[in-house]
Amino acid sequence: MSALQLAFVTFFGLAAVWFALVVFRTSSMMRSALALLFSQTALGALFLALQAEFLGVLQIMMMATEMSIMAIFMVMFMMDPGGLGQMDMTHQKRLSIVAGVVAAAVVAVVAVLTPWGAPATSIPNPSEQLQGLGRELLGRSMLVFETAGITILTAMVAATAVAMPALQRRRER
Amino acid sequence: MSVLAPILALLLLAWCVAVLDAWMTTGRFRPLAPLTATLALVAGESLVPRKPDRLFFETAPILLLLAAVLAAAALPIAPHLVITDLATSALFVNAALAYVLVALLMAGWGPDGAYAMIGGWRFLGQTIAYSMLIVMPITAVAMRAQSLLTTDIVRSQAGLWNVLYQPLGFALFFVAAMAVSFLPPFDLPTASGELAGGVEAEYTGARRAIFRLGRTILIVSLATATTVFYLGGWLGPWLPPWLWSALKTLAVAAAMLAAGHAVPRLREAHLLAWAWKAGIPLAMLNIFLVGVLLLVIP
Amino acid sequence: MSIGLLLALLTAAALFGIGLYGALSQTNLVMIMMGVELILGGALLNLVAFWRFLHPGSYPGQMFVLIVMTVMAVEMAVGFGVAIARFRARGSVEMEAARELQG
Amino acid sequence: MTGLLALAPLAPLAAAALILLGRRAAAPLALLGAGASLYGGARLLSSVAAGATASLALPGLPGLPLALTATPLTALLSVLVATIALFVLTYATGYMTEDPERKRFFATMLLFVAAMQTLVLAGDWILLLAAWEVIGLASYLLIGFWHDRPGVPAAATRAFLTTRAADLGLYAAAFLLIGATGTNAITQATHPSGPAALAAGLLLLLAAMGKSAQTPLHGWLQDAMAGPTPVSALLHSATLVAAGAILLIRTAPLLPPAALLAAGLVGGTTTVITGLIAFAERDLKRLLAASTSSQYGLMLLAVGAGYPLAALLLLIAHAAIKSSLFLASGVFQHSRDSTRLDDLRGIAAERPLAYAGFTLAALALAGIPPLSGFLAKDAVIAATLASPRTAAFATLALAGTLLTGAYMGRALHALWHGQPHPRPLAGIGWMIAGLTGLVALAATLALAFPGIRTLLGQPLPETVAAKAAGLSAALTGLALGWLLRPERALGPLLPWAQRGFRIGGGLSALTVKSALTLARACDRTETLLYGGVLAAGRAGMAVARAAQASDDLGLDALIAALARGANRLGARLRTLQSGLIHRELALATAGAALLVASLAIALLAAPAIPPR
Repeated sequence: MSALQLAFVTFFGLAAVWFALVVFRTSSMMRSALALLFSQTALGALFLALQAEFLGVLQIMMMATEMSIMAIFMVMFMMDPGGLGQMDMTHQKRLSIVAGVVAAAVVAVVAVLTPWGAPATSIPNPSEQLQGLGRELLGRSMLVFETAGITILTAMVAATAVAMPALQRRRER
Repeated sequence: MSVLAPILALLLLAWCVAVLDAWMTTGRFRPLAPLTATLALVAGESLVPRKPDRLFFETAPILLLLAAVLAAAALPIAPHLVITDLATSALFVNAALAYVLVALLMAGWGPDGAYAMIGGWRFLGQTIAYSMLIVMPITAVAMRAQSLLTTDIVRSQAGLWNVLYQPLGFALFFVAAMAVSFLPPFDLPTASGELAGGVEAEYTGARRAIFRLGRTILIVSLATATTVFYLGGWLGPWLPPWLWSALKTLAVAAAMLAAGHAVPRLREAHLLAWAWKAGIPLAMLNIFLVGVLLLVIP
Repeated sequence: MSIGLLLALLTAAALFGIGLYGALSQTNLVMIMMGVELILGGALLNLVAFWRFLHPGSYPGQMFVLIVMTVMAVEMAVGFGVAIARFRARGSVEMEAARELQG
Repeated sequence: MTGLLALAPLAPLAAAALILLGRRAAAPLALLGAGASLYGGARLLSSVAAGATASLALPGLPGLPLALTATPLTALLSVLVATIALFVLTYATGYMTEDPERKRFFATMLLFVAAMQTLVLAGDWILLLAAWEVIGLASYLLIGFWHDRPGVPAAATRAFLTTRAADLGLYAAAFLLIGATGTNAITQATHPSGPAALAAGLLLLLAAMGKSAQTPLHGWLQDAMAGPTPVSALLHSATLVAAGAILLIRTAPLLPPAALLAAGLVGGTTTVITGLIAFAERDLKRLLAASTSSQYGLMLLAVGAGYPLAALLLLIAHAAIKSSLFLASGVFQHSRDSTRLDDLRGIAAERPLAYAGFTLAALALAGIPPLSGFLAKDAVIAATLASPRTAAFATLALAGTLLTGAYMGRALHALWHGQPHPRPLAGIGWMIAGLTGLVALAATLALAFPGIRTLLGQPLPETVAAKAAGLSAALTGLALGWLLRPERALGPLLPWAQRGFRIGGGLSALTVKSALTLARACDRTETLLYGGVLAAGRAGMAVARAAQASDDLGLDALIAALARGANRLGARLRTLQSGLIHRELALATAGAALLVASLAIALLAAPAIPPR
């Protein structure tokens, strides 16, 4: 891994963490949602730096729309979307902080102490990766992948159904 | 050089498109109009509205410009005239275009104005309508090229342009491209008549100039994308490749600008209904047809 | 032992911790979902890092990333479905007072 | 070969899809689908009989490919399923003539058949599980077919939940076997040994008990009569209920002796208890349902005795016999709009053809030579005699045979006597056609048995003692059933009978109470009239009472105690369940942390993974 790549990994990693922190530190819901968006985008860029080109581009693409939708829901459903009233929207704060810190610390300790072995030296180039992933998806893992597709479809139908009934009941009355 | 030339080309094309736009709306052909308009905007005062979300307000025009340029970056103007030649560049175009939405949302939220915000949210609805219609035709195009590389996609059309190979995909992509660049009849976020400019409304001076530039480059990017994906990119006899690309791109841009003037503005509810009930099934059909064609004709 | 892998894993650990904090501390359903998204983002990073540094020749790892992205999308869809239903019924998605699940 | 393998399950599936897509012609399409499936199965059987073996591997999970295989056993079962399905669907063409929901009916029936074919031909555990699940779903849809009638949804749900609960056994067994052998193929070469084999065997038995309605899980089958008659015919003979027995027959070579003993005991108990229930039953279809449990009990007994071939013969004979019984009872039901024996009195003169078919099938079921049932029963009894546990198994088998004769005799008697009041019936032609085919099959199937035995090449004991004992038990049973007049014994039960017209929700109460009263009344008549014969009868009644009592006191009390305990525990746990999302999330996090910690400890304690 070249020094430049390492620098990119560090930079985007820090960006992802920084934006993740902003998500819960800002009081404006819009900023919160967009901070999450940029955190995920930084993650996508980090994937690019890790030479997983397809996944990186996919992450950057998917998260943009996904988190924008998150933003509109935030503004729709929050009492104080602009964060102007400076309300406190948190609870059991100490427990949460302890849980978060302990979890991160444990994971970090495991990451540091585990002997991961020598890193791989030759990474397949992006077009090889694409082909390999395609063959994986339409070969051995087809069933798994199709299941994921069906799951998404089911979730779409289920979410619509959950969101609908009030309207229908009103009509039936 | 490899970066500078495409960017210059992009600016040049943007200039032409701006001239074209003005020509179509005002009926007068003034090749220097973009320069004078920009000078007027930059020289004018750039007002900041009351209680803005300053961060978003300042970032939005730049992000729009950036998204448009990044989308163009993955599109080749001539065989070697491309900024980044990613292996997944067709997908990358798409990823960059997704940030147009983010920019408009920020521009809508930033100035703390009702019209602007409504414009921003409207574009979100519009995105949900068009985004699948961008991805699915590109999928069919990539299927024919057996590659996500835009240069490969252009080369795959050497025998027959995709506009003839998959006309259905072209039609869908063309409409969706107009929706991405919020050209009429899809100009819901800016809706000059009813929203008084929408997301643009609160921008003045230099910020507005950047916003306008970003929008124009966005149109160029989408016209280039249409050219690359469906009209054989730089392919063509006699003329040099870059000139073919430029001519086709300008033609597509002109067609996009002209198409909007003839159709009334669509409500996004209708747009959503149309996109999901007709557009996406048609896009599926397109993918299916291309698949069959690929299997039948080796 | 690669410094790059370590950096990626530590970033993922930080994202996981922040996400967990968010999911536990927020009162609003949508904010809780954001925390979960961050946790899943950390998982994604771990998967990509392991693929890149330990098994670059094997693609099930990349496929797993796609599956986690699916899970994120599913979580969003179902979460927003619940949020809409709840907002219709209660006029709020604050979870502070939600006691329907009480046993 | 592989094409035929795919044809058997895919033809019904394709027909189902076409039915759903098309507007009309549901019945011809259904017949076509079943016919194509039968063609595939038959061709498969003929080529397998010629010595070929076929296997169709499908891409499945990584490292665990799905497979359809044709062995003599699976091909034979496939033919059986398709044949029964074809006749039942022929019958259903008439039966469902006037139902507006025909399309849904035929499509679901074909789904059922397709799933059963997949289950029968499945060569690996995962495909078997999938087919098993689809069968459960299809049976739920079919039992609840008339979902707007009172009580039907509840019956469908009960059937579904009971079988699903037992299905967990199959899941656990399949995962255990895959984990122990490292392959998901159902082969005998790699079967595990030791405690894993025993556990897997018992879990398989649990799954089979649920599907084949074995005691104490037999209750749902009687409720399942809420569905249309063709559904019952298919369900009892060749699909849902048969799936349990088929599972055990296919896996019998994998089972260790202890699991076999358990299977035999469960089967024997079931055959006696459900036989008694059938004898006390006053509804023809419910009587047949109880009889089904009883017959599958005999099959489990044969498997337990170590002769799955005997069980297979009985399964085949029973499939033809029981479906013809149901089809005939469906004709009766359409004639009188009821299936209660009281309402069906004297139907013999009114529907002579159907009654003749019913009689032939009943005699076959009871085990009268030369009908198919005789040879099958004889094989089962011979198997129990040859098993290491002759005393227990043979007694149970003979008691089961006796009871079979008794309840069939009783049903025949009830249908014979009484006033006919004929009226025309729509679609009777199709119904009789299906019925005739099946009865002919039931009567002549015995001719195929020697062929099956040579085809499968498994041992089967044969003794004259078994033949004699079986025949005499069957004849005694029939005589008892014919002579013991339920209507004379029914004196104190008359109010019950009148109320029974509206059965409502008290189905089980009705069953239990009527059985008890009937048993008591029978007992009295017996002592008065037939002193000599009746020592056996009294013993039977005592067992019946014991069974009811155990049901009432033992099981119910146990369940009540369980429920109380669960309630009390729940009340304590309630305090943990604040219903507040953040508390629950925190608890979930703690739980996950605990899990991860235990995993980590296990990993650290285990020997280190060698570096690659």
